[in-house]
Amino acid sequence: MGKKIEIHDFEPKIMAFVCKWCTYSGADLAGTSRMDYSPNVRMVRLPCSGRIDPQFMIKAFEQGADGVFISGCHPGDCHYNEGNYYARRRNTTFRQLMDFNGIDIERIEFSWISAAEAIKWTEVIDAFTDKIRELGRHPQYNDDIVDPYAQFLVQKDQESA
Amino acid sequence: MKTATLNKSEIGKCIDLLVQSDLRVIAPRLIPRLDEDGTDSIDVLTFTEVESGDDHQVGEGLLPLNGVKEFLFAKHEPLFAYEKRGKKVEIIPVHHEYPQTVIIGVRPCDAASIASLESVFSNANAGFEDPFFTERRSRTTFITYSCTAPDASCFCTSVDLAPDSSKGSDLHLTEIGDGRLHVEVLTKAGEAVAKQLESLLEGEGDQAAREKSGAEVHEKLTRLRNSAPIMDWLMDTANFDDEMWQRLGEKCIGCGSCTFVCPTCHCFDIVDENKGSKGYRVKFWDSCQFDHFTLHASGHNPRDWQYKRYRNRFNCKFKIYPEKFETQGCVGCGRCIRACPVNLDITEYMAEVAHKAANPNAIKADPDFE
Amino acid sequence: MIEQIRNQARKLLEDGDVDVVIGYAEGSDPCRTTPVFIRKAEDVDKLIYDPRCINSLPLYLNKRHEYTRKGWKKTAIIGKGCDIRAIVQLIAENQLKRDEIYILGVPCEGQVSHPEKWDGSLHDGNRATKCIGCDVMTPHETDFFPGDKPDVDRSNPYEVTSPKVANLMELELDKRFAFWRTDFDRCFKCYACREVCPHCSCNVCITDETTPSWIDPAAHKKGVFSWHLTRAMHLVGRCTGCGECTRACPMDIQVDLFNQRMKEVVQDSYSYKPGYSLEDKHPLITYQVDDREDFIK
Amino acid sequence: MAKIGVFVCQCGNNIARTVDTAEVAKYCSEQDGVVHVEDYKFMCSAPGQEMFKKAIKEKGLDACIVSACSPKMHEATFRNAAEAAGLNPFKVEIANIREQCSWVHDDKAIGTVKSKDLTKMMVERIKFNKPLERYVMPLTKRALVLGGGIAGIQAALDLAQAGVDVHIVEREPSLGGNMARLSETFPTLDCSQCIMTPRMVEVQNHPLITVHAYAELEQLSGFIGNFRARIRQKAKFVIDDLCTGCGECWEKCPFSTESEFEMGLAKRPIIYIPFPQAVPTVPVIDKTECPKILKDKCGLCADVCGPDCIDFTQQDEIKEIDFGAVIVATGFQLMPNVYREYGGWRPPHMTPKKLTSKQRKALPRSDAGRLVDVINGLEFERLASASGPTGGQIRRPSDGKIPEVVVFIACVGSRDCNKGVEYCSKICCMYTAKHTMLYQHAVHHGKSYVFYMDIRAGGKGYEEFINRAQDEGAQYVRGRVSRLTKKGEKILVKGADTLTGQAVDVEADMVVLATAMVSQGDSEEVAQTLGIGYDKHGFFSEQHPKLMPVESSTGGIFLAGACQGVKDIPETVSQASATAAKVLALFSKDEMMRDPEIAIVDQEKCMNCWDCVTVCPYLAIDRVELKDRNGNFRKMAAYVNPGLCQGCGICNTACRSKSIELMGYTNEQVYAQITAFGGDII
Repeated sequence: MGKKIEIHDFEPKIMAFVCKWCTYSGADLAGTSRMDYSPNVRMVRLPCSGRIDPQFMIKAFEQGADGVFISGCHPGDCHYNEGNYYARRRNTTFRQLMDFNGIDIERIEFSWISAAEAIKWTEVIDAFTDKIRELGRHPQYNDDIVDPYAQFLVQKDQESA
Repeated sequence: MKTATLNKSEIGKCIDLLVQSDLRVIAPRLIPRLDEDGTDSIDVLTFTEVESGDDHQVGEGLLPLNGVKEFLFAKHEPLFAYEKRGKKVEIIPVHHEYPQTVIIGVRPCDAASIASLESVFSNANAGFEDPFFTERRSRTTFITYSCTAPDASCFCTSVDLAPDSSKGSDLHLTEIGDGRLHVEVLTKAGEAVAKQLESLLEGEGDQAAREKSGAEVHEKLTRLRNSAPIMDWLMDTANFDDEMWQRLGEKCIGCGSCTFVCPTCHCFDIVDENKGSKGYRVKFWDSCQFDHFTLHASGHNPRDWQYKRYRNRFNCKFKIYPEKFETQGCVGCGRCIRACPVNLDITEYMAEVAHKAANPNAIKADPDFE
Repeated sequence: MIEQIRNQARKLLEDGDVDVVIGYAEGSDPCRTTPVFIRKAEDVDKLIYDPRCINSLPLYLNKRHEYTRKGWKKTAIIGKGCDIRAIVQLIAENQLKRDEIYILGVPCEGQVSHPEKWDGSLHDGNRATKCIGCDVMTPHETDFFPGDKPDVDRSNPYEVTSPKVANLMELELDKRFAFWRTDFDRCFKCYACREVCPHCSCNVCITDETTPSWIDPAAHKKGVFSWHLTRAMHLVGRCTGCGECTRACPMDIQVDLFNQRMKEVVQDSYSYKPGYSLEDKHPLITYQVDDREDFIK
Repeated sequence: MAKIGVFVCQCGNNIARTVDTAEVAKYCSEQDGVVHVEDYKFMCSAPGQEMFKKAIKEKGLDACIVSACSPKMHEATFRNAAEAAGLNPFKVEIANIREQCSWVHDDKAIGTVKSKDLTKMMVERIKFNKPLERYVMPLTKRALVLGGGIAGIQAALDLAQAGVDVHIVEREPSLGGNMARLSETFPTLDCSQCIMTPRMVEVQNHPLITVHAYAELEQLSGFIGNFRARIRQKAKFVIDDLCTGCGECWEKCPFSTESEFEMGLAKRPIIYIPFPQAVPTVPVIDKTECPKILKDKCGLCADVCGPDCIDFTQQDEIKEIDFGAVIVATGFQLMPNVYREYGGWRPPHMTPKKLTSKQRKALPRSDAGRLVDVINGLEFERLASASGPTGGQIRRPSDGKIPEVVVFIACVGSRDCNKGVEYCSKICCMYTAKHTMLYQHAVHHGKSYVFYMDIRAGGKGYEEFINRAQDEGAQYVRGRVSRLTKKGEKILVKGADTLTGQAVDVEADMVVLATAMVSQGDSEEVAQTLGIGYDKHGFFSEQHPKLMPVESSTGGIFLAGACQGVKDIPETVSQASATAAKVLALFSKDEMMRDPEIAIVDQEKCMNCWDCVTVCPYLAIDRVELKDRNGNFRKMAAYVNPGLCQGCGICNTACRSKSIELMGYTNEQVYAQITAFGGDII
């Protein structure tokens, strides 16, 4: 604790999908150890990284996430033995798919973080936040694939006239 | 009725003039594809908004892939927004914009479809008017362009239209040779547009040349069906379970392409797109070809087989439309034939029905079937 | 060649070995062909086969298309190599049983990319790019094949032969996005790409789901992008590359480019080619302990 | 309309210091569905919990969010409190604003914004939480032990002593396994048979233990608490109930073949018990060799049998028995085929079991050009055993001479990626040291050499034991042996001493290989029969390498002994007792309670691709037939067995048609949580 958080003009929104056995516990350990990391991340706790559906990631981007973070147990450590192996394959292909679609895959981060790796958790989150801050708002998902009807909520001048 | 002539080469200038007078101009445009993209790429012609007269395909190609339907009956639009707070639901109105629009280069079949859509969405007699459609319709002018080269899927003459028909048009253009166009000003809206284009229009049109060129194109239409007896045959409820529906329709895969490209299909769905406790109620295109279109909450589906869905579509075009709205349901543009991935051809149905109507006892139900 | 197929089809129907033969017949205009269901031996002369026969017929074997309700015990189907790959994949995914199907394999020289481009012959100007480098022009899994079936080495990796995929990959990210944005702008979500796919076999498609509504049903950018990404993701490692999704698209959006790219990825990462084995599981439901993870921090 | 209560905890000052809890509570009260908020110093304290319960009762809350510490801390606390107040415990969720907010952020404004967002996400999520009920499943309190070696015996005795009905299935005619073959055991040099046979007798005499000797498990169906085993009792041709074990038959049998138990170093009759102390003492007839059965000649045993218990027409018998738990203790084998690598000769009985008797007979019985005196560790055990073929005198197999020079080679096949297995077999260093001692004790003037790679003697009294072996005369040479060749009556061992860098050639009378310990040849088939995981070496996989080392990947099936990995006897015995403890824990209740956070299939939507079946790590998903109300087949669908599902949700993601929902983490819940995202981030 004690690291002064500097608020920048642009603060990225990051959504994290994590496994409850390893990464969530690792993040808890960061808390118990009073470590300090970027507050930009919101976590969804899932039983296993194998439960992370690519649909969740698409949805997170649609919700305006500038970055999506996925994490689970190291290979071989999965509480359910093989969930993270499936997650790895699914993400390998999903990233390539996003890339082919023209969406910057630097905005999707995948990391293995064990329940003991509180330091790794803070480092990875800080680095990812910095990276996304550098990349800026997600142009595709915040400028193009936006709330499709937001403009309908604004009454135009000529209309009211 | 006023007539005039126009140089075909000056259509670009026409567009420029219209754009300059703050009109939204929609014209057929090519989305370019590069040769090195391989043989799978083809030229895609669609109606899109144009910024200037440099890039347009008015009078070129046959039919844009999309009709003009989407400019009157939007692919999707919000009806209102809402937010739930505690026990209250707040309805937040949405504000649509209806810019003055000119659609140029509309083919006669597409123009004829406007009346069909109006009969559904803007029918004062039926006591209902869709405000979005009506507002848009009232601000849209159609400049039509007679067909010059119909293809093998065109069949407008089978549904009492013609490649040079001016039905539904505000301002009609017909090629009369030598790069000249015969201009017919048909409505007030057409007059207003003609006024904008005054500087480019010349003198009187050549009615004789227009009719001659229309008749020439007429000759090129190869697909001719007799649609006269279809409605009567369909009105006979016994024919609702005729064997032909299943025989012809079993290859249908229910993709819905035909309904989406159809200039007169108008079914839509309304859902709430929500985001937590707030969201929009949205109206968007739907298709009677989808299996869940008629699916009841109970799980029962009255149109449980695909051929029944296509039967509905055919009935909709040739019975329901004329009976209920007294307009034609099919304008013979042939888009559904071109779009169908399994070559299900509406004119085969037409021919089959005409044949059955003419020979009531000729074909018996095939006992082996199914 | 087609005579042999017709004779075999006639024999099968006469002997009652199959209830129906699914094949191709002349379409309603000269450049098109149409799928046809032959139930009677005297109708077999309707069957044709040439480079216009681009439909993927295994589509009709998918349960989704009411196949199971037709009451056919055994179905014969005319299959070109790529379609037989689709059949094999359907069997591998338990959507079909091998003994329900009698495959009449046809030798294929390639297909036209669009029926409109048919000018009486097949040449470089109208051949579909999927047919370049095809290793199943002599089909691999057949019950009947006219003539001798030469051995073909099919061990080579899948090759993406559409120049468009390579061209797109060379573009910068935002250009690539712009390409899709322009194309998807035309999409009105008719779902022809889904309905025509031999592998889309869900009873209720994810896009029709409402609990939750995964994909916004309206055809705005959000809904369209989400739909196409999901569709492509669901076909990873399963798509057998018939290209019907692109052909069926009434707005000519080349959605199968996604599938082709993903085939490349699956091939590079897991050396897997769908549609060649009746037993192999697709790569997203299997794993190797030492799979690549170069992107994982 | 949801009636959600939000309880924001200050955790003393732990949360309140960097989070404005009152502000969070106020913000939550404005959210859709929230009807009650509290902001309290210690929610987990007794008064805090009372407040929580009171609010549920008085306000009729149907869901609660506790914004406090990590769910790992107090999720159970508040779920129990909710249950006490009459609210379904699964309608309580924790928003983690301590570990993941107040403790990691200094700035109060930031902490407050993040806490609001985290709580709001949970509020949206809990609207889709379904009330879940724990599953109650029946339980058969009977255990099946596969394998009657020391692991199986130990597990069975522990269970039986606790009052559990146990069945042991052993495929050999007698209990005992590999341990019964050993002469003496390290590091105490106590006689293996002396400690083993009393336990075998104890098993036989225990009223709660049933031994199915000469039997194999054919099929195992069902799931934890409710297994059904199909056991094939192979025909012994001897009627169990009548046989007194008098021994007339095997003494009179005129034919003989190599004894499996004696590793082919001795003969046994065709009607036989494997060794004199066998349990049960009922002989079996080897139907692949018996002339009466093969060609209806002889039949002497039936003639001499007093109780008339020999029945040549006996057939295999299938028994179906229900069990609640299974302990797998199928043991190990020594790596076959290593003789050939070292120029040795393989006695026919050591060929893999898969060979037919005809093929086995076709193997060369002569030792021409072969090194008969290269033997493996277990064979040496038999030579050294007082009850073995040589009566405890160490004599070499070829000519029965007492070997003057013996070379022991360690790590044969172990730690060898090219020809063997990459792991260390763990026990060889110790038993080689033991062998040198047994040899030195028997042949006082003899000379023993040990070629080794490293000495691994981690264990109580183990290092001392190695030292003792060296003190007693064994010469340890650090280096590998490159080849063995025949030199007259001797074997020329060409090796190297890597410590001095010199070549070492020894002319030995006998060579003993410390062969790698590998899984049983049919372990993969056994794993498939049981539906448990196995590694690439054929050892059965434990559920978790650290925390669940005796559980298999399938619920209710436990692993004991060397079938799970290389082990020595004390480890095997402790693991066997551990499995017994696990089974007792499972059997301690009359019914099983299962966590309801498991996957559920929407069977109408299921489209039978069986991807879920493929990915499920617990084989918890079955393919079931759905019938219409007339009983006609309608469709196939997946079904998740609540007894086996562990709630990982891998199937949920793999299911393209979204027909599977993981309760507690349903698509709607996660989706709602995501759609609540997107507000202020800082």
